[in-house]
Amino acid sequence: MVRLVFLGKLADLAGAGAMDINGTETLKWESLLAMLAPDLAQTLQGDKVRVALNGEVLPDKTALVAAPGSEVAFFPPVSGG
Amino acid sequence: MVRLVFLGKLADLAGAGAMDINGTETLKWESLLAMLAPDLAQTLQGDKVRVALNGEVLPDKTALVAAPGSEVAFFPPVSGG
Amino acid sequence: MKDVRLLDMPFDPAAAIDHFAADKGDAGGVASFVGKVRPTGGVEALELSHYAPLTLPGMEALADEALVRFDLMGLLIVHRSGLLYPGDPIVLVAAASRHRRDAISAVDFTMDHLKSDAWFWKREKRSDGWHWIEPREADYADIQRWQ
Amino acid sequence: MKDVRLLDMPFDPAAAIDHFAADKGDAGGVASFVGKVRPTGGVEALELSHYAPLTLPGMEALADEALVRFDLMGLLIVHRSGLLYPGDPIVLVAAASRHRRDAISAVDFTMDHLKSDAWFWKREKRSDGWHWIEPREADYADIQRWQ
Repeated sequence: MVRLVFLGKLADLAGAGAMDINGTETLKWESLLAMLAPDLAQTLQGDKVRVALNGEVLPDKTALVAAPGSEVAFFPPVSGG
Repeated sequence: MVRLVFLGKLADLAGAGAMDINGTETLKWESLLAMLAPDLAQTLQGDKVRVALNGEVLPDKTALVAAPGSEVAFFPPVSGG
Repeated sequence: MKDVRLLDMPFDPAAAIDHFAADKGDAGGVASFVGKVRPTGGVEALELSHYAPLTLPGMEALADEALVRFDLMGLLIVHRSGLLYPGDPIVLVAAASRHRRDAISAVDFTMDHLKSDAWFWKREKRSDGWHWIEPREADYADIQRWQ
Repeated sequence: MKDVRLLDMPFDPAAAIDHFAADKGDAGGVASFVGKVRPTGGVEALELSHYAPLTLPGMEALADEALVRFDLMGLLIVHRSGLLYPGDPIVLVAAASRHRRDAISAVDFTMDHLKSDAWFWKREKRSDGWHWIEPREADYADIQRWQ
């Protein structure tokens, strides 16, 4: 299982703040996107959306490799405190 | 009567925070200094000592004209709040 | 020295500043800033979401950076998450130092970075529903003062 | 809007900030600075003398200047005179504004001017007696930032 977390307005688009992808596979960026609704997948590919794996922001989100048990978070630009 | 007020370390030198000069004369700068102890008079003439007449700081203290009933204040540089 | 809190409940800024200052007796001064939800502009509520693995560590790192940049005897950051209403305090930053310039500058620096750089996502409820808040240009300009 | 006080008795800065902020509901933020008598350096007591015809009017004029320079919803200056002991608050400046930059800058500006420009004469009591305090060069440098 890989847990996906959506922050800010991405949560509205995803329809939930988090979702689980069941299975024992390691997910790469393209295979992960293929499992999501097309409009959500398209937004996540946008320049402004950043990705963290297990709490570490990825310099290049397309290099994502999410092993089972990991958490992948997607976020739009922060609006600050 | 003219009241003299000494602020900061000038009060130590004058021996009091205030003193009254009795009489009905109008005091000018030189005549006022002549009434004070020589070391105090000398200090008051220094560049760093400013003078206020009735709460107004004088641009040129040597132009002082203190009518009876007025208050003349002498102060060293402020040390701030 | 460093006290960083992310709270999901209302807090009392005056009590927090008082408590912070109480054991900073050696400091000559304490500067602080309290930011609140403005009751104007038709905002009925504000929701601040955070992402636990990033938000608090990010605030801790910001506090460490301020402690390196300025000569401080203590730094307090308190930040709300969750649902807030007009008049509620959102953020408090307080800094104690020997000389006032360090305390005031540290508060200024920390606020600028919290407002543009912290891991929060904000939405406002108005009469026509909820709206996500995008970063403000002015916030980016503020942060560049420190670079 | 403007609240300027010269007190010859101890005061509670947290209560004063709280009271100041209470009716500034429209402000997005309140910045403040509290300066205290440092308990270090061997100072046993501090005496601040003022000259009534100049000191309070000078503080009022400074507050007016800050209100012109910055977009504020309120400015509070509280300053002690008389005899103070280590840990006692000497000065409190608080500013309320819609945007934090104005509040923080107004506190900075007002403190710089109070510290070098205000009509106070200060002496410290140390183990060997009382010493008058001369203006500090750093204070002059601080005030020139605003010119």
